[in-house]
Amino acid sequence: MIDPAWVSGLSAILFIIGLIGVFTRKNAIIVLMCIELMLNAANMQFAAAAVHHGDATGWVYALFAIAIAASEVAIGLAIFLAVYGKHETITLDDINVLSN
Amino acid sequence: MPLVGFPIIASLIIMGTISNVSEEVREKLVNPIRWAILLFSLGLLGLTTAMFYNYFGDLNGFEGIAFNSYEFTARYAWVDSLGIYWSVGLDALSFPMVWLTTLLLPITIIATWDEKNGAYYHPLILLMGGALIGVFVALDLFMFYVFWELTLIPMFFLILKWGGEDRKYAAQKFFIYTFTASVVMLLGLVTLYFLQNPLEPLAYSGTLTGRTFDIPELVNYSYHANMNGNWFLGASMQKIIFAMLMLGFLVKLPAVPFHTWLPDAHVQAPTGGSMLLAGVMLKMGAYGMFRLPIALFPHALEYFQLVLMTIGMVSLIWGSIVCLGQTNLKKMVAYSSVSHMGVICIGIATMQPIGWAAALFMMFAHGIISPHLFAVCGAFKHHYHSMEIGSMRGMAKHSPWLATSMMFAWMASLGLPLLAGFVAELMVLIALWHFLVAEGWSVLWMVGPALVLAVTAAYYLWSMQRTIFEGGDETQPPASMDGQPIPDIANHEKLAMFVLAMFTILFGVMPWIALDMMNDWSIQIFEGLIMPILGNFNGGV
Amino acid sequence: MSGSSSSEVVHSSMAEYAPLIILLPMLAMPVILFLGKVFNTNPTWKNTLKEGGIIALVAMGASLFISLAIIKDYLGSFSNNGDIFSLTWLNTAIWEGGASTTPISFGFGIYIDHITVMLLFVAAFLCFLINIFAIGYMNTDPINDNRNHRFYAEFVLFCAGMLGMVLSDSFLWLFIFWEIMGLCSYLLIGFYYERPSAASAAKKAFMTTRIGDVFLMIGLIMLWDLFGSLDYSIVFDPANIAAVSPGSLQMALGMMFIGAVGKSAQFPLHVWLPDAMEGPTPVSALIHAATMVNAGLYLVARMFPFFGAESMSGELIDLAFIIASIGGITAVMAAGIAFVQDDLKKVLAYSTMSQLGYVFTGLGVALWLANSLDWHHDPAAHTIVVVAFGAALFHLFNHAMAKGMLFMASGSVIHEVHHAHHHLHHDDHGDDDEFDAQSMKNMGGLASKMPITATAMLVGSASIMGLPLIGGFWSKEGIIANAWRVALEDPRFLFPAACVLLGAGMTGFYMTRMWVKTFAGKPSNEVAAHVGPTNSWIKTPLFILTFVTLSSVLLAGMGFTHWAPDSEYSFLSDKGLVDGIMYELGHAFANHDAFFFILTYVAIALGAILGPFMAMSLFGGKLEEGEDCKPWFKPVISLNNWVYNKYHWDNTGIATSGLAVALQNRLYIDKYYDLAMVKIVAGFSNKVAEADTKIIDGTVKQIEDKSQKISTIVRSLTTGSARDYILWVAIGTLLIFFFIWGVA
Amino acid sequence: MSEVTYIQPFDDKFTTALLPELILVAGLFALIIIPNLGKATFRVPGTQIRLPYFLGGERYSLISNPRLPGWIAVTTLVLAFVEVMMTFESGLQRYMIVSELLPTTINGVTAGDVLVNGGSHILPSGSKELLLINGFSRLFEMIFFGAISLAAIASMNRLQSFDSSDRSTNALYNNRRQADFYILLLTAAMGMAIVALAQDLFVLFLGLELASFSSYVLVAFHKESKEGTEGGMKYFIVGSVASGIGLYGLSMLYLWAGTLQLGELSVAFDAAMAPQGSPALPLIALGFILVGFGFKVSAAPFHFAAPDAYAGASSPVAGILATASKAMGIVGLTRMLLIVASPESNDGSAIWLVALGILSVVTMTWGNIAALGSDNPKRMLAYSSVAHAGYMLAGLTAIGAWNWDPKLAGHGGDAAIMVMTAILFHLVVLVCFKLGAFLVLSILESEGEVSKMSSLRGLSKREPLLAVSMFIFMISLAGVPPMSGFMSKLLMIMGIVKVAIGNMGDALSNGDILSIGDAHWVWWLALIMVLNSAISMFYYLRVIVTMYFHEPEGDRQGPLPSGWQVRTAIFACVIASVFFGINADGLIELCEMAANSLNYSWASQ
Repeated sequence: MIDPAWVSGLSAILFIIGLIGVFTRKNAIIVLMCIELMLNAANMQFAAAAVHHGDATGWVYALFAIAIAASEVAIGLAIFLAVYGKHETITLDDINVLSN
Repeated sequence: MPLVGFPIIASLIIMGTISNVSEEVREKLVNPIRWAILLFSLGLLGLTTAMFYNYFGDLNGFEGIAFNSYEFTARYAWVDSLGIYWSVGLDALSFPMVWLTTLLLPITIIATWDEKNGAYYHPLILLMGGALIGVFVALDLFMFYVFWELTLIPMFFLILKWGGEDRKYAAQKFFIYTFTASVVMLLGLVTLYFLQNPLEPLAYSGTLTGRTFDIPELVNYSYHANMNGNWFLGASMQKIIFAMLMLGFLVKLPAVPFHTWLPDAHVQAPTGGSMLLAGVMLKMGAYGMFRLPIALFPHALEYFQLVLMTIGMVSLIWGSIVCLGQTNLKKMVAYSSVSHMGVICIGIATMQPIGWAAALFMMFAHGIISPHLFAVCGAFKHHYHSMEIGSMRGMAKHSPWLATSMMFAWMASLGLPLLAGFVAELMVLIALWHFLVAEGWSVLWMVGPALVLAVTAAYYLWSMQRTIFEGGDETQPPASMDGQPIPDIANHEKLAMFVLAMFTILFGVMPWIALDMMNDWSIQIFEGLIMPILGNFNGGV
Repeated sequence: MSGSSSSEVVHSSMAEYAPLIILLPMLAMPVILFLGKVFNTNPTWKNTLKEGGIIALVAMGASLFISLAIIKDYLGSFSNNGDIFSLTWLNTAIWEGGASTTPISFGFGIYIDHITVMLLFVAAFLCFLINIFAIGYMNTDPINDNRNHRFYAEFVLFCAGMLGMVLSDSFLWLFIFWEIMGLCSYLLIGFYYERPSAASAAKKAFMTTRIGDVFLMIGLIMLWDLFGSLDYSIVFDPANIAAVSPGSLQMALGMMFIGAVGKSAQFPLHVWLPDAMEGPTPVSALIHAATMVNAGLYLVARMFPFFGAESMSGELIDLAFIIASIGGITAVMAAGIAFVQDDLKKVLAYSTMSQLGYVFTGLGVALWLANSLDWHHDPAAHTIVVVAFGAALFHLFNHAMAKGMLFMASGSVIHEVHHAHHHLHHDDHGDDDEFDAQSMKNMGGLASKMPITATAMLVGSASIMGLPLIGGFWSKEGIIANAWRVALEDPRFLFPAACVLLGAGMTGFYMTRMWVKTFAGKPSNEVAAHVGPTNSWIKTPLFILTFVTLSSVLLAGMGFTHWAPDSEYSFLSDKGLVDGIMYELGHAFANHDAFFFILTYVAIALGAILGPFMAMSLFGGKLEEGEDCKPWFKPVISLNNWVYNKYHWDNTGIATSGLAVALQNRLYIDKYYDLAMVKIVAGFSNKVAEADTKIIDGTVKQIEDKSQKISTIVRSLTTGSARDYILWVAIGTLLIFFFIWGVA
Repeated sequence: MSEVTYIQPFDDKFTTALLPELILVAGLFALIIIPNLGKATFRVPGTQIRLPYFLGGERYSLISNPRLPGWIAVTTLVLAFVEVMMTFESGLQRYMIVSELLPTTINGVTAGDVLVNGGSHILPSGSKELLLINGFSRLFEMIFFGAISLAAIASMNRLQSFDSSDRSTNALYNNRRQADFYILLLTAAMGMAIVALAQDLFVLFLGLELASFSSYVLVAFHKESKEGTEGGMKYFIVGSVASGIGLYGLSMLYLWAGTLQLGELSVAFDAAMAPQGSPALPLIALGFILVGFGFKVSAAPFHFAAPDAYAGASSPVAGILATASKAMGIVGLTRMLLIVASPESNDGSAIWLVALGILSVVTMTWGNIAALGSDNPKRMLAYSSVAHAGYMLAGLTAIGAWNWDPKLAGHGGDAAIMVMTAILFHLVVLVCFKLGAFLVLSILESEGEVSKMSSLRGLSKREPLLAVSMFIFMISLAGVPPMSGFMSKLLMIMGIVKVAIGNMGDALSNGDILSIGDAHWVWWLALIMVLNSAISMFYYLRVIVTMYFHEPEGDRQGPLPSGWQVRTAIFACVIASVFFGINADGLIELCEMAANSLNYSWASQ
């Protein structure tokens, strides 16, 4: 069995990749994916912690978080679609009607 | 106390009602409304005059009331948890101001009888009056602050809706400037509030905080805490809170260098607004000083005496010299207010009963004279469409009433004997000199007021020469008149100015009517508060 | 008013009515103003009531009557000095340390002593006469259409101010009435408000006196601080005086003296007086002769008890010297300027300044004597002091009478010249009128046309010049003599003494010049040739005053030169009138002391002979052929003619010399004052006003602007790109870590 | 503690305890079902018998009104709101809903189990506390439901609707969206209610996400406009990142403590915060979670998406974001900072004191400065909302400092309650005037774009009552007496000063010389706060000046489109804004009660 610490470390790496990804990538879809990456990092951590503490709640948390991530993707894509409908792009830098 | 509530409620109801009726109906309602408001304010004046006659202004010499005791008090719980009460009362400090406010209300209404949009204007004046009275009768810090800020709102609208060209800027500046100072004051009040920590909780304390906002209680408490060389709240805290409160009051006064909101506000304000602003609103600053920092922190007052004296002197001199450089009539008069408020500051800084009585009388006298000044300025603007000195000359010929009024007001303001302002100036000078000699300060301090006496005459005379006099040459009448015949002021303006003039003479010839109670108040606070606490610090030649 | 009668001295029953002297004119003012406003063009108002002139006259008459009644009661004995009654006006308190405050109060009351009586008579009497004159003068001047009520209202208020100042029982109320007078003089000088020159003159008058008043006020406050009161009864109490420090007292009195300098138009605050001739002539008579300028003299005279107090002996002589010197300087300077003035009224104005200078010198030396000599115990010294003081006061009296008369006479001349001009040219009087009715260049030879006026002028001039036996002679000799007496003791006084002696000759010159230029010689133009006699409103006061001036020998005999309290030789005392006159004559012309004997004759030679001689040699001459004049003019005209013809010399060189030009320009003092006002005061105030806008308000505006700019910068961080927003979230996260870690 | 009744889901008291939430659930169902009721029938195969099954088909005339969803939602929300109010009115009954609760009769008590409900029930050791119904959570529910019901009322005439006889695609489409909008409002309310009640951080997070997702969609609801979609997208992306960070923080916290129960975390924190050094994990977690909630309260620098979202969303929605959503963030912060990482856990002051203090100063200053020059009224209000978040954070900071002075023992809890009262009061009255201001803009919006200050021009002439309302909202936002905004600001200052000064009064009466330097530095927060409110005066006044000074511009003349619903809502806001300023006593007591119930340990100290 893998030491939960390794899993935690992996999740930290994933989280950082995700975080860096969200503010370096321009395409909204990729950004969404990076966000998912961050959520998944949390999921892994929950799972690892559940193992670590021998507490099943962590898995429940992870499951719920997956559900949240799923709905987030659904909403996100819906919004991006609407954005594309009006702006005809989903490049984040080009969508700046609102500023200042 | 009906003095506060009624005007505010009445005016709010009137304004609420008229905003819902059509334009035509509103036009028709203007006359009934202003008559109703005039009668109402005259009723208030009658009420306060009755108080004056029966109690404060006993013509055989004011009997006197003990320090920190109030008449006509009423107290109702307002916010229990914080110890906030609707607590009102009058003493000889606040009463003259209340009377003055009730006097100026009908006069302002009469003087600006024809102001456009009268259905809103006159109720707004009444609202202003109610808020001002509220400031003066409040015996609760919270209530005091609430009314203190409440006065800003009607004045803001008076300037914004009825003001001159640049009214937008002036109204905002007025509001923000004084608001900024007063929030600092608020923080000072709150800090003071939580620093009170008597062994027994004071009366009227809040259930949540265990502290009180009640001014008489606080004064009483600070009195005992200040005794025996101790400083209420400790030396450092007392100074800090004193400074924070004074900042609020000095800006309102206004003292140089916090005065620049005043000329802008005055120049842009409508006549009625200016009259109330100069007549009563500026006095709120001086009133506040007496009511709070002085009564609570005599040690700090002593500590800041030099600062206060300097501020007073600088205001006095700076204000008057700037006056000399003005070409705008109203601006000049506004700066003269700065100068006169400096006199009040000096009177306070002398820490002499005569100086304080003089400051109080100056508040009162300036409260009668300055509305007159601004009424004249308003009429000038109204009739000649210009505020520039020299744009309209020879008023003595074509507008003898206005010329006479102007001359009278100007003379009153420059401190002509037997008019109200002189008594105050004389007493301040006496107090200052006595203080300087007794305290061993340099007599060079006297140079300032002396200079100002001359400079004041100079700018007033200069402006009169270019308005009342001359006018025989072909540059008159000016282009701004568009060839119209030059009218004299209307009857209602005459009436208002005449009444003000009569009161100026009355209080100039018989100053003791008002001075007795002020003097009594000063002596009471000295014998009751200052001397027991500060002991022998002052005087002792 | 609270308070009650407080004095134990028994008074004249008339004294109870003394407040009416002030109140009647004061109350007449609103009445006249109101009626004048309402019935402006009503014929009854205009013709019968003379636009309020009659109401004023009634008020002034009543005042004069009460005044005379009081004076009569007081003339018998001077012992009833002091308060008639006093009322408290201000109650307040000071704190001098210690356990309680000290109540202080300022009251109002009536105080009558010998100085009061003197001034009361001068003021009430002259105000009344000038009122009569004004009715004749103002109401016939078409330029005054429908505004004379304003004149009378201001006039009566002015009179009330003067009378109040004289009667009040404290320096405070003296100051209050003093200021009221100042206001009225402002209004009266600016009566012709539409003339820029009048407006500016009014302003100048008020402003200049105001500067003096500021010092006076400070002086009063210093005095108050020394005595704790300003009531005469307290400050004049020798016991109280003994308790104060002489140095402080001298400072206080010196400050007060500056006030007097302003009011009495002495150097260097004299500049307002000549300009003030812009007012109507009755105003000139009132302000410059009879009343207002005397206020300063009155104030200095009031200081006598301080100088006379034993405890102050020798301590206040510096101030006395200053007073005398200021008087001396003014006397010579004003006389010099009067040499070159062509404006009739201006000559008189400078003459006024000059004569007031005499009085100041007289007062200065009297105060010096009172302060140095042991006059409380030494009877000889006592006499010297009393005579010196009396001489100064008597000169005040004489000058007031003579100058009042001269002004009214000059007014009469101007009035008639003006009329003649209009009559001749039939043009509308307008401001574009180039003709100057006041210039002596437009006169000449009027002696035959205006006999009463010319007589009055003659007598008045003689009085001012100090022609022996007439009016001013007595007092002027006394002043000169005493000045020299002091100069012998204190060499500093040589300066004022020399000034007054020189001034005597100069007076002789300019007064003669004025008279001969106006009345002698040939009419200088067509207008002067058509001047007619004047009306009876104008003649009456001239007539009365001529009589008073001529009778001054009687007055001198009655003891006017000894016008001081507790004189062993008081008014109408046991000596009797004839003895008195003899005594005076002997004293004047046959002084036992050789120095004073010579001095007297030198003064006479200068003032009555040399000065007039020089003037006559330059101006005047014979009347127009066929013109007849009153017999008493004939010697004068003839003398003039003789001197003129025999000794006439060309003075062009002198008249165009630098000094003369400087004199014509009033020694450039006005110019430099104006320059100072414009360059320094106005410049400075403009700079300050600019600083107020730029720096103080500028800071506020800067804050506003800058905050807007910062706002723009801050808002520009919200770029609109979601990526940047996320970057900020990341940065924020790091910062939070940093701070949490930092603490932990 | 003992007053709290422990129940497990679907106990008999469950319905009573969660009645407001159940009302919402019922409303949700109603919203979904009722608009779909119709004359649909089902033909029994093979027969001609048509059995009606009511879903679909031709709608009944009664429910064909396109405004019906609005009415349902408003009714539901108002009912829930009233229910919350009723619970206050009838003496608040406190419930704790736990995952498992055993009657004592069945099992004996084992180690770790706790006897609850007067000893009649056992709380087994594995049982989780899920939802707590007490004054604090009820007060927040009141805020949420109140704000959302006002927004719902105001939206009723905002969404385009067509007569049901109009069968065009556009009409059908728009009428259909009515239901969607209100469903989202209800789910948002639901999520917020869960946040208020949650006793487990993950439950709280779930509620937060439910509310957030609803609000993302609500912001982007007007997908016909560029601004709407763009605002929604930015809000979504930044919000997702923030909540991702928050969730990661939660996972770390869980990794550290093995639980996300508030009570247990608090104990763990108390134990871990030792003077010699604290473990890193919980501090990192704390930082992450702070970011997650910081976004919700729009604290700088996590606020960037907020102005864009406010500007893009319709005004009532922006109003919800500025009030209810912010209150939700405050709940989260309160739970995290005051319960979990509570100041008691550290000697002197809380571990997050400095960080939060700096955050609050940056937030209020940034918000005010940015608002100064903003020419878009909605963005201006957004920035002002940032500033208000800063004020509340300052209050929270002060609570963190409340036991800074060892001499304060016995006094500090009072101060904390004072500040908490102030924050709660502020949140309540914020609903009145901030939402009110947005509602005024909403009326203007129904006329056309409101992206420039000039749109407000001449409002005093066009609609005097609206102008007066806006005026009251503005001065209330600025904190001018006697408006409720002043009262809230005063309370906040009082609370902060009370914390800062502590018992200096005692020292003073002992004659010690003290100066302002001896007070805790949070006093300066109060000073910065009052100065900031002075700065804020400037832009609030500009709105007033624009309304009263300038003439109406261009084609914007005459009265605005009517809409009695939104006007009613505004009127209610005005009344409340003034009422709570003039007569604040009742509300203060309510907030005090709620503050007391936040943390019983304060009151007992």
